[in-house]
Amino acid sequence: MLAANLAFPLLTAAILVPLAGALLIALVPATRREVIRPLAVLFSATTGAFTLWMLGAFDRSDAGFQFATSHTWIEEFGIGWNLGVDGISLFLVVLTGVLFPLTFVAVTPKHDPKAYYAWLLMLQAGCIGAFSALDLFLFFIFFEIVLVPMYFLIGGWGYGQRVYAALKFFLFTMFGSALMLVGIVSLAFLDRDAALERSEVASEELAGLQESIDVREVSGVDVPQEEYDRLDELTASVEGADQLTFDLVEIAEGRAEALAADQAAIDAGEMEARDSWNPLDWEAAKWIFLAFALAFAVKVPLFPLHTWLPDAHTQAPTAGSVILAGVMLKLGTYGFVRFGLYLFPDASLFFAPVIATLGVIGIIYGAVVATMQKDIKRLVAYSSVAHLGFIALGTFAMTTQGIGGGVLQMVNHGISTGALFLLLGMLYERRHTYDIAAMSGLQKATPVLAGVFTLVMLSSIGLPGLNGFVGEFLVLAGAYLTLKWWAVVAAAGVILAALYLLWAYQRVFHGEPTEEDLATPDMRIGELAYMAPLLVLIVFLGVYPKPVLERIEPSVAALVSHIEGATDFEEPAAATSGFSGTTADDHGEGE
Amino acid sequence: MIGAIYALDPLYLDGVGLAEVLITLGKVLVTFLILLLSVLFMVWFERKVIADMQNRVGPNRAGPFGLLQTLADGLKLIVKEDLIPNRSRRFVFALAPFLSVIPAFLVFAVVPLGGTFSEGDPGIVTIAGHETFAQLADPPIGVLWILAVSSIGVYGVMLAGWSSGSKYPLLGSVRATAQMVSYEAAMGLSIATLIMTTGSLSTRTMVSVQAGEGFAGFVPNWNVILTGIVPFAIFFIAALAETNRPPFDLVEAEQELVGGFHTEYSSIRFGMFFVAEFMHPVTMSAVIVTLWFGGPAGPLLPGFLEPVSGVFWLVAKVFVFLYIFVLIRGTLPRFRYDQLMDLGWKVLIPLQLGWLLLLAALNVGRDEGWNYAVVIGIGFFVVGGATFFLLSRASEVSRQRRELGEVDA
Amino acid sequence: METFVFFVAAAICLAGALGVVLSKNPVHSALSLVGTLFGVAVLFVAQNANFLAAVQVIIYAGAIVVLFLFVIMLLGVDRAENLSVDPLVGQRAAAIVAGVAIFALPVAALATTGWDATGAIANLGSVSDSAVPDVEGIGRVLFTRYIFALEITSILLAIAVVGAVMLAKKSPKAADMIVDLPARPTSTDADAASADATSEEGTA
Amino acid sequence: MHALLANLTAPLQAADEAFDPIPTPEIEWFTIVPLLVLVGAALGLMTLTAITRRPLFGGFYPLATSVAAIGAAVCTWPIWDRIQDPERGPFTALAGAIGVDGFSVFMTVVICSSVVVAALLADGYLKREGLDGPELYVLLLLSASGGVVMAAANDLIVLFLGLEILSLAVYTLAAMHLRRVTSQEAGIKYFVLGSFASAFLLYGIALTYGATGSTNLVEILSYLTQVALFDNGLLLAGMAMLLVGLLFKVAAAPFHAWTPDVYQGAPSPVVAYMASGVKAAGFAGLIRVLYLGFQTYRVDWQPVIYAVAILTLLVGALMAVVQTDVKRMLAYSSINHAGFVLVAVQAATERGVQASMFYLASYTFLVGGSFAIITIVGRTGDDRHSLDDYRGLAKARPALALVFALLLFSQAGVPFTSGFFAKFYAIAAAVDAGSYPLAAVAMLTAVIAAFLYLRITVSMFLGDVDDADIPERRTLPVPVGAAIALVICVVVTLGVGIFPHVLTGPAGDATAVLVGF
Amino acid sequence: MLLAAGVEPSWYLVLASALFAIGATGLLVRRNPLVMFMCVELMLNAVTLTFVTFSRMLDDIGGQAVVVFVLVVAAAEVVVGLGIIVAIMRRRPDATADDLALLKG
Repeated sequence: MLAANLAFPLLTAAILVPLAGALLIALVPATRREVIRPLAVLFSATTGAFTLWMLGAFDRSDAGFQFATSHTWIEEFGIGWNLGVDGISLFLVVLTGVLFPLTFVAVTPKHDPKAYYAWLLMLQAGCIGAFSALDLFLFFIFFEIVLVPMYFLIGGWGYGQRVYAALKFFLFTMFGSALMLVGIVSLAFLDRDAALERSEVASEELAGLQESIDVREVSGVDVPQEEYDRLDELTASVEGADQLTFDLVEIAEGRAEALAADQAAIDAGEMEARDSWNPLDWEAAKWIFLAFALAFAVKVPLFPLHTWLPDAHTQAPTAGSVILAGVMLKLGTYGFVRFGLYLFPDASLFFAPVIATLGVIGIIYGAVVATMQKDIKRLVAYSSVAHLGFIALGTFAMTTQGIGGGVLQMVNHGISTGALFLLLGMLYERRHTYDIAAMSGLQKATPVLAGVFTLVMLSSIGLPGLNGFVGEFLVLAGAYLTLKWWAVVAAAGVILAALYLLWAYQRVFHGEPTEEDLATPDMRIGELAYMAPLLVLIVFLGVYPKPVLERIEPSVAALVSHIEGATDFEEPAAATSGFSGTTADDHGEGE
Repeated sequence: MIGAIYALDPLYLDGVGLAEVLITLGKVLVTFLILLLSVLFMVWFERKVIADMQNRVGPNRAGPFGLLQTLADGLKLIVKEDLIPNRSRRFVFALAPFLSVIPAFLVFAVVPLGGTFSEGDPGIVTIAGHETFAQLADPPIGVLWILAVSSIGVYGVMLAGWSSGSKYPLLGSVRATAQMVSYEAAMGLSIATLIMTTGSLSTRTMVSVQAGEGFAGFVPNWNVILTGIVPFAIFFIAALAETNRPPFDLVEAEQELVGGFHTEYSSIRFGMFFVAEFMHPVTMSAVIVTLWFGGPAGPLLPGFLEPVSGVFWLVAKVFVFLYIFVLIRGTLPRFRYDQLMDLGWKVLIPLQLGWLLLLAALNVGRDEGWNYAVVIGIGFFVVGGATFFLLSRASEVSRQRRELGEVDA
Repeated sequence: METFVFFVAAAICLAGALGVVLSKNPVHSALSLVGTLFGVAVLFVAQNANFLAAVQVIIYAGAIVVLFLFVIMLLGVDRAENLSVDPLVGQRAAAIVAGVAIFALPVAALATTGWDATGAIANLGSVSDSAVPDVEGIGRVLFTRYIFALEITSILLAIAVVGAVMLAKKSPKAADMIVDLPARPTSTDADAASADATSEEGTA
Repeated sequence: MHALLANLTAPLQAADEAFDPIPTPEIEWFTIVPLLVLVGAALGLMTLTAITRRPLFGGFYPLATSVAAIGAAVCTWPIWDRIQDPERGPFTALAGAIGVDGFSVFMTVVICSSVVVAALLADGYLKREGLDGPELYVLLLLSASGGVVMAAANDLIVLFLGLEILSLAVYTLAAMHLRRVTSQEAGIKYFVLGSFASAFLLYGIALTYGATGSTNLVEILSYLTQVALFDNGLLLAGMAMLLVGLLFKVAAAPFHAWTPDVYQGAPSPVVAYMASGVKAAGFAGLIRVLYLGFQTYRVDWQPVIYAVAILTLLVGALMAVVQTDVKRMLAYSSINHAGFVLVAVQAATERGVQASMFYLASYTFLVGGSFAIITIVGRTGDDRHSLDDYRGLAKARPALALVFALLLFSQAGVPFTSGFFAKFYAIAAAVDAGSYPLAAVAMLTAVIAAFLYLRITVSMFLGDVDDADIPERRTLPVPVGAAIALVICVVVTLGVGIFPHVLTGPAGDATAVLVGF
Repeated sequence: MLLAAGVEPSWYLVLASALFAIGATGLLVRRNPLVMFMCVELMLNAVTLTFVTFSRMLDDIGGQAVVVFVLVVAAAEVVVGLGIIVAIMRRRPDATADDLALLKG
């Protein structure tokens, strides 16, 4: 295995390469149109290769951030180019790296290939950046910048209502993230204020120490070296106290420390627990968490904020839908894990029931609404609402299984929904419609397509033996321990998922084909070729998820213990049992 | 407030009693009467002199040498029917003549009429045991008063033209306004040189300063010499234009505008314009004499005439200028409108501005101990030459452009 | 005496100000403005600001209002305005309310300070010292404290000249105009007057 | 009696001798070199036009103007150098009339850059509209000199004069398109309302003078720190009036009503200058007055600015959305931007000044570039500004559309552009000062405003294109000057967006001095 | 005597603020640009009166010096303002501020 701390900045490269590709493509002269697509695939695949390399080089026993790079960007605000991946973000990065070249191969744009590929490459860079940013500010930047290419993709290459959908998409997401910026800035300043407060204590000690040392130096008494060391240490901490930082780890650990101290005080009865639901009693952290949560909830999307998603999905071009469902929605759920739980263990715990409720509503609502859709793409879009509800539920269950299952489910959803949208794209290419009623009995004409579709659909439903099952099961199992009733209701969603997907399948592929249906060509070898990796993954992860889980688990476990350390939350014993198989021996039975 | 009043006149130093009020009223009355009489005289004088120049006799029926001719004309005007045109704005129409005539009177308030100024004497006369100045008032801003009041004179002309509700008066008054406002700038600038050399805004102080010893014992210390004649020339030309005297009488150019702004006026209203028109040369001559020629200052007359020597010199000097006014009217043809404007804006103002700067440079040079010759050389020939070159080049270019029709934007 | 002067001048000022606002005819407004200007000049004299009083008359009455009248006559826009119609419903009432507020603000402010200025006394030179005439005092201040301000007024004047010249350029032909509004009736009288006066533009 | 007579004769004797010379203050010439360069260039240009029949060569005027503006900016270097010298630091010059500190130098450079952009735009514009006019360049330079004066003004009177110099020239410029009725209407509207605001400003100065006995900001500050005014109604009234005047100039609500009309009617290059240079100068004045003169009264003015900022943000964003004319849209958006600067100003901290400086500097290029494109698209007559006129621009002129999109996205606050950092710093300043709700409102209005920018991009990129229309659009000529201006704006926007410290560095160095004056 | 002074300086200030308010109201009420502009002059006059009064109250000549600047500014404003008004009214002699509502949208 390669050393995790490579000299080569893999992450930076994975961001800059597609960007460079976008730039290069933008500069291709109009006469050399034919080189655009190969170039795009090349750059995107290179990025994919980087991410795969990362996957290979990832140290599975390390719960911390790997491949970390850190460069100062804006010194005054302590903003840096801090990147790194841990078990939680690793697979999302890899997913981004792999899914893009696949869509490049799979889908060709109707017009303006130059702009199309340039935007997509920029999008890839942005997504990788967002998943690997370890600086709050940097994260926000990537989180926000991905809107622009997506906006142009939907608006430029989408279907009928594309302008409306693009606008809605942009404004919804920007609305969410607007407050997040305020939250991020507030957090950084509060962190600095806290540091200043601490440094006051330190400076008092410093003054005392300095005086005593001075006295002894003057009178010629020996001063022990430790005291000098302590002096330097204190001086350093006092001097740096008013320096702002946006570093995720630094702020999170600082907050955790402070929270732990508070918790200790609460346990000792010196302080009252602040768990009032009266907004006037809330400390800043809760508000800031809400600002973050709003941004993520829009992105996920959670129930009342989801309305942009069906439009965006439906109107987006196939590649857009694939990327949107496969990668971009994960920004929200990933954000919840990384910037919700990690950064605000207290507030996350406080708001967990609310968000879990929204997640569950999303599950049921998404399923019910999906059932009623006439447009198959819209149906899949609503199914995403349901699936992401699962992830949110798992995340806010705060158990190792729940969070880990959520992370796995993000990957799964990326694969299977991405594959579904690719298949729908093929259908559309053949029939120029997404209307369920317009198709029937396609199975006869296109047996291979039907077969592949069945597999992917079953994965999406969560059939045991396929990848979807593992994730959903873990989520439910994890959630049951802490959010019992939520898990029970959510389980019903699984059944509903089976209902609407199978029904849709039945209407499209079974029944009496018309002439037009019979004339529909089947999948080509090429199409099968680029679907193959996804199909393999679907089956492989369903049968043998261990390689993924064992990489996810350490980071998730660390996160859970981080939460436990900072709050009065205690993970139920049952949930501490490992789930990745390899560690089953150490922890007892898993799933 | 109290201090301000005191500074006007030593008369009020001991407080204001009945005597002081009476003396002041007397001064007002005398000034007013002098002016009125001088108008009567001026009309006659002008007609007579011009008649002489044209080999005519001039007025010779009423009174000796036709001296009472003006009085007769005035009486005739008063008893004539007062016509007010239908389309006129009545209130303003009635107001305009007053606005025209009152400023003409007001200028005279700050003109020193007499008193001795020799040997540092501040020009105080004694009336009934009270010391006072031989002028109606001596505000510390006397020169500005002249400027201010003469600038008010525009209103009469302007409103008369406008309120007549008729085309020619309107055009006449628009012309007059532009003309008067334009030349006021040149006039103000030339007065600025005076203020710089005398260091005061009070007319009395100006006269006092000019009463000082001049060069070589016989050249008087008059401002006209101290400032190098040019500002005076400009002032004089501007004064002609301000008063709408020929050759700047475009306002009432009969051939073009009938009677100009007072075409629609008749009877006593017209009479007031008439009075104002002929009062202007008198007041302007008095102002010119005060500002540039030492006013009442001059050698003391011998014997019993000594107390009136100030008055004598003033009247003598004013007479000279009255004659010049008439002379110009009798000899020079009228300007064309664009020539008038060109003269004002392109010649007088730049020239006066340059002259002011030159004098200022000399003043600074005096304080800094520079060589006069060098200052004059550089200022006059180098800077002035460059400016002249630029100006002439600019007007040449603009002429070319006009000919090529490029002016249209 | 000062009381008398004050009240007379104040009455003239206020009457003039109201005249400006309430006159239908712009010429009457301008004349009312002259009244106010004189009133203010008198109040200047009453407060020992002789120089300013004179300058006020020379510049305001002698130049500014003359220019106003000149423009009115040049353009023939002395048409009476119909004041009985409120152009925007409620605008007039709102304006009056605003006016009262604007009046009340400084007065209330003065009331809080006991009807007196609160600033430092005699910073740049005394007014009441009769040994130094106000002209000299102002001159000293202008050439010391305000020397920079004095110098940059020249830029202001340069702008005025350049701007006026630019705006007074020969009017383009009517056909050339880009008019995106309905045609309006024009008074022939005014046209004749302005046509003749166009060449005099540069002197304004 | 006789003593008084002696008094009366005294001037006579004095007149004979040399006059008592006034002790004129020392003039630190090097501090006003930028100003002199601007004014000198303007006068030189004017003289040159008078004595030559045609410009020396095509593009001479914009070139000369740009060179002068850049020269003025370069001439600030020695001043900057001296200020940054820790042993000497900022100082007042010219008898205390101007404060020479980093802030003034920074704003001078900002104003000069806006002149460069506007001059480059004006070249093609004047040719296209068939206007001749070195006057535009002359007035531009003179107006900028007023801005420079404002940025350094240490005396309320100097500030007022600077404001008038700045404004009078711009009033004229707004009305300069003699063939467009709307242009003149814009001029007159701007003029009447502008002088209205000036009167308020002046009344404010008068009341402040009455309350403190001085018009000098430093003296006001020292008076207010030494004397505790218990009944400070006069001062507060003066401050309120001053604020009205200054807020008008920066187009803050509720004094914004002129902005859309004027922006719509005035010639586009002039609007570019109005939105950048004039606004920057207005804020410079505002900051100087509030942070310097009324430093000790921040408790009183902060809430006012707070309320005005919220109102401005909301008005700008909400009204912008319902417009259909792109110039009006950008006018309202500029109001919204002014709100953001006010958010920074409200903080009353060093960070606040720094943020507003950053904002103004980056906005100068954003708005300059935006109006460059509006100028180009407006075509002859300068009246094609409806959203429809932008439809299909991406097809006809992809580069132009892309640049416009970049500038618009930057105004919306999309990362990796200067606009994002501008907003970020403003928010950071507000948060640092504890004004969380203000920051939140600001960001929300940014989203609302983003809708407007998206509408423009939509019609450029995504609108249904009538193919018949395209050939005409392809002929949209892009003059060289405008192209250069666009390149500059794009480079700055992206450059600052990626390396913000090129601006924050100087801004930070500049502020340390103003606040701690 | 007649010269006995009984005027409080603050009366002047109140008068000035009244003038200012009348000017401001007039500007808001009137539609004729020329008259609106005259109202601005009224306001400026009120300010000069305020300055002179404060100058007297504070016994400081600086207040009077400021008035000189106000006058210069007023003059320059008039030149520019009337220039614009002439430019527009020459084309449309009956323009009022309401007609200027062309720029509404």
